[in-house]
Amino acid sequence: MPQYFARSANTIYRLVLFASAGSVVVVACLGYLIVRSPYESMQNVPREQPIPFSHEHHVGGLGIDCRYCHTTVETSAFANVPPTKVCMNCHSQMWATSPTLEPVRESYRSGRSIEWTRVNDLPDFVYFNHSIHVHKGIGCETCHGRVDKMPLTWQAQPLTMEWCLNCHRHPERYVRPRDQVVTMGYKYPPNQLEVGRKLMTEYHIQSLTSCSNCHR
Amino acid sequence: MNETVQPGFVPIEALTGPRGREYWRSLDDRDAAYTPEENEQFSEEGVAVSEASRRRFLSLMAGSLALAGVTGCTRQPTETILPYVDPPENVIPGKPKYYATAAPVNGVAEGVIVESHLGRPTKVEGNPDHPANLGATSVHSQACLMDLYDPDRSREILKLGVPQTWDAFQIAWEHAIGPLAARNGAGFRILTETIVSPTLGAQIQALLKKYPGAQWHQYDPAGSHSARAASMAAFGKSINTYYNFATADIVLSLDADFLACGRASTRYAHDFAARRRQGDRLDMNRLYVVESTMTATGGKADHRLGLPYSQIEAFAAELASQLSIPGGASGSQYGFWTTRVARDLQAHKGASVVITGEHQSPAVHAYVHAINETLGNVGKTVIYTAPLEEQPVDQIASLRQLVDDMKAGRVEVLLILGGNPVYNAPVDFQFADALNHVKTSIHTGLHFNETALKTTWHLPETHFLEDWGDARAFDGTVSITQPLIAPLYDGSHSQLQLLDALIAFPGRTPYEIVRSYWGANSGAGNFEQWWRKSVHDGMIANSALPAITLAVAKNVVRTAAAAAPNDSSMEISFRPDVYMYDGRFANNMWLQELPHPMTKLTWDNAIYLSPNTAAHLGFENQQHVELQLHGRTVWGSVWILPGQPDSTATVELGWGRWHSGRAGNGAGFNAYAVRTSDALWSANGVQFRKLANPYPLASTQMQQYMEGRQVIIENTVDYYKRNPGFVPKAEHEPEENLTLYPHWDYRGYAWSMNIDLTACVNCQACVVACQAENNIAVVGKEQVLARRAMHWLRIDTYYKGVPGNPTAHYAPIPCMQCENAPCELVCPVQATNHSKDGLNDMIYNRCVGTRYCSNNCPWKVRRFNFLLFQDWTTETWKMQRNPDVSVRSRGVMEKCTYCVQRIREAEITSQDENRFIRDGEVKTACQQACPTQAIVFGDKNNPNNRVSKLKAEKLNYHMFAELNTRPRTSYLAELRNPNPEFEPGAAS
Amino acid sequence: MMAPVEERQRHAARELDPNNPLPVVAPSTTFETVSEQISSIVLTRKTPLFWWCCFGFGIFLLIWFAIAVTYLLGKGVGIWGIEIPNGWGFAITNFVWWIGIGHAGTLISAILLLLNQSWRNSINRFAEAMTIFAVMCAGLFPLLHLGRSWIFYWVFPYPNTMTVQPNFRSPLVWDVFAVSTYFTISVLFWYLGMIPDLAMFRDRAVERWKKAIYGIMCFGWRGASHEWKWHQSASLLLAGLATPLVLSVHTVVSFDFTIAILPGWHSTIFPPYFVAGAIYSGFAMVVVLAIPLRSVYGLHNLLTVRHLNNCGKLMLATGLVLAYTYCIEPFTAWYSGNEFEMAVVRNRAFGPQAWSFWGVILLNVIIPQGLWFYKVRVKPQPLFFMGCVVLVGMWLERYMIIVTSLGRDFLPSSWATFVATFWDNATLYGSVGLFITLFMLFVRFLPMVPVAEVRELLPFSKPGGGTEK
Amino acid sequence: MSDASTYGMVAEFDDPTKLVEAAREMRKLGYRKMEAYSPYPIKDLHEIIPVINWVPAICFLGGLSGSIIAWSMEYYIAAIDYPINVGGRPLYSWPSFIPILFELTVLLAGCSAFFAVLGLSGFPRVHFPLFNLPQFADATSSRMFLCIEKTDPIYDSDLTAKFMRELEPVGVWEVSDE
Repeated sequence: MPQYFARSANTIYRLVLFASAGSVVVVACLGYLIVRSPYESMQNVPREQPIPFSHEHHVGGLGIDCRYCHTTVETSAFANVPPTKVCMNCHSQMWATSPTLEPVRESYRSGRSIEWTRVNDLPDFVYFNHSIHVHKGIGCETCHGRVDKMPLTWQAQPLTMEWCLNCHRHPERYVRPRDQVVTMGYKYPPNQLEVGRKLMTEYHIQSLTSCSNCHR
Repeated sequence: MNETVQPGFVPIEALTGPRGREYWRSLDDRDAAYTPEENEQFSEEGVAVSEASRRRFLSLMAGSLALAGVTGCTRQPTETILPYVDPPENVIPGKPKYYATAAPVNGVAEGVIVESHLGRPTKVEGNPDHPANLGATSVHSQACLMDLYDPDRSREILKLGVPQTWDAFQIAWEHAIGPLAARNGAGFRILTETIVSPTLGAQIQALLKKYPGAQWHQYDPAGSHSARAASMAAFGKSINTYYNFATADIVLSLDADFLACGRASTRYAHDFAARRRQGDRLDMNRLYVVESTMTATGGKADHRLGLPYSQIEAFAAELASQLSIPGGASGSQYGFWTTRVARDLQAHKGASVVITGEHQSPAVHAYVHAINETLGNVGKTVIYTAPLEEQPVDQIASLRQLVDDMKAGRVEVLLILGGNPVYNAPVDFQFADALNHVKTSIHTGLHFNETALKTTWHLPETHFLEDWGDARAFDGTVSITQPLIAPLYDGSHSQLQLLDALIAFPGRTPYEIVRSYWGANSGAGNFEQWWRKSVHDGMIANSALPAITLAVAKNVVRTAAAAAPNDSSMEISFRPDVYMYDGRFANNMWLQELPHPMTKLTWDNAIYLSPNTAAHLGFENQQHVELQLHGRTVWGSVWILPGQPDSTATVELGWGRWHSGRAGNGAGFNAYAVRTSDALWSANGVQFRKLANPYPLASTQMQQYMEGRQVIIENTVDYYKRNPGFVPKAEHEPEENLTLYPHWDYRGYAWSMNIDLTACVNCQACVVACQAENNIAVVGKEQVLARRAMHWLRIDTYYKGVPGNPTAHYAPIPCMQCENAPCELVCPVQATNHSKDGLNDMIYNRCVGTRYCSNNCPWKVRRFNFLLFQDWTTETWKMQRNPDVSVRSRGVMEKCTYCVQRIREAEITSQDENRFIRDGEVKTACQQACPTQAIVFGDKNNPNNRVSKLKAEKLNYHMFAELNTRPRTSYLAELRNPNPEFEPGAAS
Repeated sequence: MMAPVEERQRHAARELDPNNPLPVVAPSTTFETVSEQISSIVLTRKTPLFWWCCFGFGIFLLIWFAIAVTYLLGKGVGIWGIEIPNGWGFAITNFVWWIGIGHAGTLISAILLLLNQSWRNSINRFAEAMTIFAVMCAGLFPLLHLGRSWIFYWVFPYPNTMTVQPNFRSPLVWDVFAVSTYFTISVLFWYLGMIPDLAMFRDRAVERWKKAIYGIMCFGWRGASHEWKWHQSASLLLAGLATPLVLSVHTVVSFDFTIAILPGWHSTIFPPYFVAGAIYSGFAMVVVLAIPLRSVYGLHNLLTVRHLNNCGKLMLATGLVLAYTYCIEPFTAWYSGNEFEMAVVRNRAFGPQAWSFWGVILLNVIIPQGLWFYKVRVKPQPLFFMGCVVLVGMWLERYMIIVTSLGRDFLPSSWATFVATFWDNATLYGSVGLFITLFMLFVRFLPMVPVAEVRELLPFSKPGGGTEK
Repeated sequence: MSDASTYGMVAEFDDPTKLVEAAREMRKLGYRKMEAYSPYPIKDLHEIIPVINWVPAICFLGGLSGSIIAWSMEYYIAAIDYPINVGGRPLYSWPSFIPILFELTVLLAGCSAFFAVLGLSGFPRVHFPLFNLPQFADATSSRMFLCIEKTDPIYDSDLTAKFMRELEPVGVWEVSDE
């Protein structure tokens, strides 16, 4: 019987062909979705910290200004994490005995730093400068999100190059008055675009997209 | 360190109270032992240079996970942040601070300002106020960081190789010195190098007061022995001589490489170049060089005469007689030269300089004194002062006496403060053997070196960036050196601290010592204020030694002339290496890989022979030979050096160390092995024997002739006067707007550079500065041989004319930053392209490594990481890295970026202050280091900027303009000022 | 079933007689014999020792290749002799060489098809196979020569979070598209032609599993007249497309050099020069493969002396084109009056690597002149020798072009001479191993002669063309 | 004997001339639904058994789309998406866009031609009624077959077989699709 294939073979063969062709597409799309996913950018993941420090409480609750702790944000490329001393300014009185704060006191006694886990981390070949962004009226919130609503801090934005360029190409969409920089939950005016353009001229904001602006 | 010490570190930009000692304390605690976590701490706050994490990151990439590149930045490895517990005042994480101090270079101090990122000294710049360098730097002060962070530094007190404590040493000391104390310390000797630190000098004197029977010996292998002998002969006392080239119309150098190496060369080069530029270069000074080998200075000469070492004196004698100085030998061997030079010198009485090298014979030095006096230069261009040394002595005699006493068993306790006599003492002294006769020998030093191997005790010293001290500059100006970082290693002490402990245990801290000394000697009304100012400025105001006037003794030259060697056989001359000096820098990787000015050799010294002599001896270049001198031998490779006088070999000292560390061990050959006390600088009767096994030399430039190409355009000043527009337009150079594609127009800033070829003296300071600023890797001899050296900036040395006596020409080659960049066009992934301000950006993290850009670069300025060249593992080197520049890993192209990190920093600062960047506000590392200010950088869109003005000059030209790449880097053609009388037809 | 012995002898006797027009296929061949002859090689006959030797040798080299590549990826391209200024060395030389070899196949199947050269029919199948494997080898090198091979895909445009895309002005990107297109089209063309023969295997195979495999591979081809219709028109279209493609590929490869401003590279003569060279080496490879195959598998009746003769002639012709460009290069250099160009010409002839230049002249120009002789073209041994000579010569030519221009460009201070390392050679010979292995597998499992097309050549294949028996 | 499962009447020939003759004859007799099978293409059959050739059209469309995709991609990426100054060249430097334009055109044209053949011939189709006929195995090597399909309106087992036998075939069979 020289008929080597059952009639059904035709259908199966075709199915297999189309399936394999299709699977390639599917895999490609999946990969693409993954690299853009919060998983890849480690977005929205509250990070474990040695001390369960709550921005929600300190910023939202007590309304402490960002710059009280992150002192160098206006002057330096780097927005520093507060030294233990700054914590102790208050916590030598408040909650002076609370066990959760023991690591702070321990650090202050021993002089060994508290090991915080980094939340917003750019690749090491990217050079970001806080002072200039703050100076040009880019709100903390724009990149760090509603910190005042974060019991444990997480990364609010993807921090991908695409995301950076988004703003660098159209600063007018995101710029806000300097005095509003540290405001949380700032409401952009309905005519943000023209306001933005006005601020751009006022603050001499250029759209910087040259590679060496961030990569050196 | 305990509470009572560690005072104010006075930052250059702000005078602040004596604070921040906690900061240093905390540093100190950390520095004690290095664990990666500690480095995390430093690096983390210092913005992006989190080395460990970058290492992880890059290894991740190297691990080639597909997604790594899909996003360009993969999932970040978890990093930790370690904030200060109690922050030091006025330290802003992410902003570097600058402190003034002074670096010891060639035995004298050079004022420097050190950039510090959170307590890590990362870059050395010159101190603009300091007379020794006026803001520029020498290669040595640039490279001193490599010594500070040298992983091979000795870390702990050792007795016969066994770790000991500081207290244990004290007890041992008491044991050793106890019996001698009864005899006023007879049998106790101190051996130091030349001491130019007032405080240290005082300390030694104090120690000697405690032990009157003790003796102080000094030995510096590359010290100014001849100069001292000559001044003793000429003036009956030892003096210090320095020169003022700013007002010297005529300079005659008798074997002095004063522009590129040696004491105060940075200042000299600065003044010389300034004088050369005078009056739009039309009123140029003239440089005659008579020398025994080809040096960078010789290459700059308007007239150069190569003579064997011994003949320099004959020349000097003839010149003296031409100037009718009694005692001048009226030969006519060099009549053609001497007559004309003499005439030229006489025409510029009081405005000329005759200078000779430290390594020349006392006789020549004597002649030079006499000639300068006759020409009335003394007090004008030649300044005599009291000696810089605390106690000038005949060091050879001093050492000989010590050695004799040691051999005779008259020395029981020997304290060797620094130095390395076992390695560099005259070989006939057999210092090592002599050491065996000493019961207790103590050696202090940065490294556990050859001498430390032989002594019973070794004490690690602190680096000058780690401790307090002071030192004199070439003109006597005193600098108080302040530490930038607490000592990296607990075991280390400064010489001051040690001596103080020996005088009265436990002794004071260096800070107290220096402060108390000056408290007694400053003579200032308000000492606190004086102190703060001096420390802040990096020098003590008008502390330069006053000029003195002396008369040269009548018979000096005759007596000197008597001692003229006269031997026709092959001659050898020694000189301290341009970079290794006397060998102390042997383990400094930057200096090891720094190409020598005239040969471009790295990682080796060589036996320099003239083309004729080599041919006559039947040597190819790099022939491995055995050098024999009076029964002693060393092995080395021959380098055929254009301009080297015939029948004389020149070798550099300071190589062939066998216990210096990973870099220095076995690099080059040890010329000290044939150097005897009676022939310190030159000897006769050297012979060579060919060796079978080859020993290749790693040069970064194998082709030193221009092949008739228009690389360096040069001409004489006279010619320039007659036709100012002589600089030719390159053949086939297209018209400005002869193009199908419209030119990109650059609004705002347009960064560009201009390099003055007349000014460049090939000192290579820019090359090291670039390396330090941009985290450029050291690749090692193998890779240099494979033509993979990584220097972004190089100085090409070309020879012109007859190989016997050519002229040399220098061209610093950075990236030309072409507007029509050929490299960008061919990059498949846009890893290199143009920024808005016209910079030729190179984005390392985008590079896939096709090397096409390098192929297409006419200047071949691009450098490729063929292997993993960066050292990812050595903790101390991580501390040196500049946090503002990415550290490149394997498989990535890199190149000069005009120090874009500095440009961007300046942009941000100016924007924060709502202004434009001022001219000269951004200095590239090379520009900042350059002693002659040959490199000028700025925004060419603003016609008032210096760079724009220079580019407007008639001498301005672009290398290979015919390629129409429109480089941003342009050159000023080289001008020389030869004496018309040297023209063949001219009347003699 | 082979043709009877005396028949072969008669045939052989005729082959060497130039006055006699040579038949493309030996007269004795019939539908049945040719079908049996080809299918038996794969389906029934015992695998000859020759095959095992070649295959073993291929595998041996392939293992070397694996080692070399592993070491390369672990250590970096620094294990090769490349440096600054010689940023490209063996890798790109090999790439251009392989790509060049990969030209004959498509040329034969496409251009000769359009030119209606019926003699092509019996050799085009393995020539195309050779093309595909050569392009595979070629395609590896641009990947391997990257400093960071693992992100090679950045040269493809695709949506990414960097929003940075390839630079379409760079010849390297053109290369990526050219080579991948060329590869794809060649594979399709090759496979399309193979479908009827796979069907034949299906029908002639004895074991059921073989029937199954070939059955699947041939999609169920039956030889219905409409299938043939579409099949032929597709072949014709592919041929039409492949013709400009085959010319474009090496042109684009030559752009890698001409777009650069380097003296010795930046020259308008390169595209034709490269294409000629490619065909030259391609045909060299064809004869080097054809001659052993035909004797081992007794294909004298299909791969006749006529084929050898024509290949020889083509080699001679393209070789002369090359000779011409070798002469014209110095001329243009001199005529342009460009000092750098002239320096390169001098350097090639008398510089430190002059041996490569004179080697090229000897191997590519002087020795191949022997092809003027009829006997050299039709006698297997000398022709085989010529093939080898040209292959070596063409590799050397690419080497010469790359290192002599890079090593001594504009600025004398950066001049240096390229020195190959052990690993350079390991990768080169390793890639040869890859090629041999793949080709041997092809010979063993696929129809190396397009039987269907040979049938058309048989005298009685045309209706009314007389009967078979 | 003809039944539901019958596929058609098949005649085997050992000579292209006879096959072509036979095909012509049968067509004269009014048969339309017929198909000839041969181990190599026989031009004459194409007139006798006509079929519309879509391949060139599909190929052209493929090529056209290739050019459009290539050009628009290059223009968008180089000039719109991220306009980068590369070596001072204009953003839209069309001469450098040509090679890729060409390559993509060829690529898509070629692929569409290939898949057109598969599609039009209804491939893959590994099960086919005629494979039931043992002799049909020679169709790919040396023999030719002519098949009148049962779907032909004037198909009649006996009559068709009778006609066919007159065409001096090697043999005639009725093939069923079982």
